[in-house]
Amino acid sequence: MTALLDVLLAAAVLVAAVATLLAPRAGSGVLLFLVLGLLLVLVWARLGAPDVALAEAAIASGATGALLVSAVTGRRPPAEPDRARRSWAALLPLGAAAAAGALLGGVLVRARRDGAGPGRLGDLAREADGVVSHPVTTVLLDLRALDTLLEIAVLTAAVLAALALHRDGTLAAVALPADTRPVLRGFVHLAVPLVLLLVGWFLVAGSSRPGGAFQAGALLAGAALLLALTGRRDLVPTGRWLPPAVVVGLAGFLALAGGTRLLAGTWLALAPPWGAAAVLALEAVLVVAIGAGLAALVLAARPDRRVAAPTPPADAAPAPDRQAPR
Amino acid sequence: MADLLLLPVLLPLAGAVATAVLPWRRTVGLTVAAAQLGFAVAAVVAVLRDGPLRGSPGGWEPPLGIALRLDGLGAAVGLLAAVVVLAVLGHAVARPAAAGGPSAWPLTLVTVAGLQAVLVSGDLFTTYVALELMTVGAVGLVALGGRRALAPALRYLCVAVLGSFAFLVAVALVHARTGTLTLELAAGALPPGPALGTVLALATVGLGVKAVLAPLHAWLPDAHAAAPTTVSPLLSALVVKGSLVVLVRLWSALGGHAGLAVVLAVLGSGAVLWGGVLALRQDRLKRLVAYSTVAQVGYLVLLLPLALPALDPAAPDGARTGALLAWEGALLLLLAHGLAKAALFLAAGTLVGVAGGDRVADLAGTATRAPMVVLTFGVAGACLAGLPPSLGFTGKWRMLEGAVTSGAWWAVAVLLVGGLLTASATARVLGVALRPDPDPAAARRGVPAGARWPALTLAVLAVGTGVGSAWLVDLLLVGAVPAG
Amino acid sequence: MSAPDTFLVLGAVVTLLGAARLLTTRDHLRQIIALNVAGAGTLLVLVALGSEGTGTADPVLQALALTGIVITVAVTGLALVLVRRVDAAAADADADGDGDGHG
Amino acid sequence: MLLDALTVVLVTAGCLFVTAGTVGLLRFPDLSQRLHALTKADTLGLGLVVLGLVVQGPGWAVAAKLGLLWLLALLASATNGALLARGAAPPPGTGSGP
Repeated sequence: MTALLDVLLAAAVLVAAVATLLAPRAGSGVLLFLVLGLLLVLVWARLGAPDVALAEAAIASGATGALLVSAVTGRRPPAEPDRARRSWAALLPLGAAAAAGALLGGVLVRARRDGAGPGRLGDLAREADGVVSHPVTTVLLDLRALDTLLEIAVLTAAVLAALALHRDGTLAAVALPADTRPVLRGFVHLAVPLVLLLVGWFLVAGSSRPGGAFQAGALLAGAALLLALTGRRDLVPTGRWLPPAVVVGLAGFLALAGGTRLLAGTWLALAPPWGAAAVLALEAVLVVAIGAGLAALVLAARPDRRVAAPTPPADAAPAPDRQAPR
Repeated sequence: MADLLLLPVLLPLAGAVATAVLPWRRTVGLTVAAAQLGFAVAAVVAVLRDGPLRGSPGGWEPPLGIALRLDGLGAAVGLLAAVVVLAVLGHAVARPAAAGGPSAWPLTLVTVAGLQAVLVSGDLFTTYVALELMTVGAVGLVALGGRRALAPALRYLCVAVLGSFAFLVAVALVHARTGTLTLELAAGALPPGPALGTVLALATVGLGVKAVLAPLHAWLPDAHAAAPTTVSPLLSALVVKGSLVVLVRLWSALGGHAGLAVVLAVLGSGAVLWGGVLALRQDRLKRLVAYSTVAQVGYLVLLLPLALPALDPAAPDGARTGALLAWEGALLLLLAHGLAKAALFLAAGTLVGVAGGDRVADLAGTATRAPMVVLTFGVAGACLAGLPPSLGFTGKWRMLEGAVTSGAWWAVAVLLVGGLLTASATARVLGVALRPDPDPAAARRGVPAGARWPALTLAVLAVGTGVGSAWLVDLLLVGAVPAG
Repeated sequence: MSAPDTFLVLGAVVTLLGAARLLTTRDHLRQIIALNVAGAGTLLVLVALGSEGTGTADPVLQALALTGIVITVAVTGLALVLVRRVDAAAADADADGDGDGHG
Repeated sequence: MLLDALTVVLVTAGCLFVTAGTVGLLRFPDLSQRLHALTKADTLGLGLVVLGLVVQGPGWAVAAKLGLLWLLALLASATNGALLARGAAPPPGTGSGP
């Protein structure tokens, strides 16, 4: 019986993916992508990966969905609608890609069957006495802490690159029309405290069950956006305090790395007595950084307000070296 | 031991955090660059003295933890990166307009950290994350070039991330087949077969996109034409090198693949010839230099087919020595290209500023106005073309020797014609620059000293290291599979 | 074909579909959606390799997939900011070009 | 045994309501009618499914979380419905809004 469900789910994901790729208008493409995201949450749950399911729902469908929808709503429709569906020019490469994908899948399946041996990484990770009890968080913040540090650096770099396109590196100049409809204001008064409670719960739960800093950060970004778009911009750091809020996660991780090197002698070595507390502190800082970062990415898509003289939006030199200074 | 591996990665990240928040961007940036040079020299000495450096952060030994490994090639490219970044930041301090604004500092340091993480990572997934870090930093830097640079930056981001996904599937395949993510442990455990072929094909496509391998290079010339002056050297001399280093390491660790080697031989030769011809026909200076990067990457990819016999122990001795020579020559060329191309781009950016236009025709008379910058351009061009006594010549000569002993005559032809094309492209620019000044009376903007010396030092280094390059060859062989 | 194998092949197919679509369309936003679909396919391959169909999947591969998701959202965020700027620049270019004053 | 039968009935009824909501979404001509169908049928369907699961007796904590889930879905769909409906003709003074 479950085999039938799996095939159905796989077929649904495939159809959703093809529909997302071949949607005539970008707007419907985005909405179909959200449907694909929700189906993927089911797939992760079916494959026994609750952490990835949570992250898919909170980040890949939530944050990416917010980014895509805000990009679509503020966009002039492109000059010629991309009649992708009818023209064979689009279907042929997709057909070839599907065939190549099936071949690649075959190689993957055979490799897995040949490679299946004892002492897989997962079993080792489960037995390793990491600092926290939940194996995925142990892998993320203890066994492979350097990967997570570099990944936080990627997120920080992406946000800094996005902010670099705005006047003096912050979002202070971005126009945010306050949507003060009473229904929305009432919703915000109810939802934001609840979301903040969930953020705290995810943060603490991360060390013992699926959850953790990334999912909590995405929720915090959602709450921050709700506040920013309904007139309570003062509560959300978009001006002078935005760059520090974005880099605080990376700074915290680097401080932890340096600290463990000086105290425990090895970079990123988390010993049991203080390890769990260090992980929790680090995750708290990561939540703030990911929340501020994702919210900044959504808001950074909006243009700066034009000052009197229409200076170019990016405050970099207008052209590479059109006129070298004296 | 892990200090020398992790400090060069974590310090630039700390520098990026500091420059993103604090106002003293120049002092922090320059001190971090100087420290990176110190670490690079220390790492080279350590690698020469007692072989590849190993370490595992968090105290978790591989296969569970992350394996860090710095071999000779990694230490050499690390030294190259430190020298180029110091010169580029010196140039940026002297001509702020060429740097693309205050946000260039944190993004440059992030890109440097990404490259250093790629060099020290012995774990395939950490390599993937490090490549992404380098890509995001580089895209941010290109986008600083103003309105014309946004579309190329977006194109580069989409294509590079797609390449990373291909590399990630290759990593997943290696993990599925060998049960480990550490390259050294996976090396012996992946038998030749469809899995190995797919891993190498996916990795070659994925990394080929980022390393500007011929048919996948479309994004580079546009990105260079619009990027600020100080970004182009980082892009061509460093970001491209990072992907090449990973490709060389993957090929040599997993044993290479005969069929794919033929494809790469064809693509590499095509890149050398086609890139050279296109470089000749460009009328914009920066695009000319960008296409010469595509040509030079063609040389470096020829390393994989030429060095294939060195990877399998069953090959006859004649082929093995030839392959070893080709391996050393190509890696010397990789270093020479890094130094010379950085000098070329810095000089080109300054010349565009002095001439007031980025077309080659606008350069008329710049020899009189900025003699040292044109001299730098000439010296760097000579090194790229492989004229003695430069490092490029030593590398190309060794590659020619290797090709001759292993009987790859097509490679000899490609190497010679490629050198000719690069030399003629440089000569064309010098010819225009040496023309008499069309309007000598017009007011001229002088070139600040800080913009002249960094590029010239890079060019002189490119020539100087060619003379006594024995230590460099020994360094490149440390921990390399063909030598083992 | 056990459940993880089905999703493994599905992941490979979705990845290549996303990649093919990205390379064949000129509209920037559609390219980014295709990039995300390819990313989702890659993660499908990763997690399906670590799952035995019953019980929880291999925590190492789950952590890798989590890292992949965060990197994909960071890249998508930066790409979308660039898309809006490219469209704005194109709009300004049209405005300067045909001088209809909007934008 | 009785509980299982009850669960099956409740969950099937829930699914029927959700399908009815979707059919309403496809068939009804204009925005407000579609919104009406969606918010009413889907939340009721979800409520029935949640009830069906709570009846299985998974313990108070899980039951409370399922209830919270349903309340959140109720809150979200009600707000979205009102905003979209009123969004069709936004009162003066609101900016472009999301």
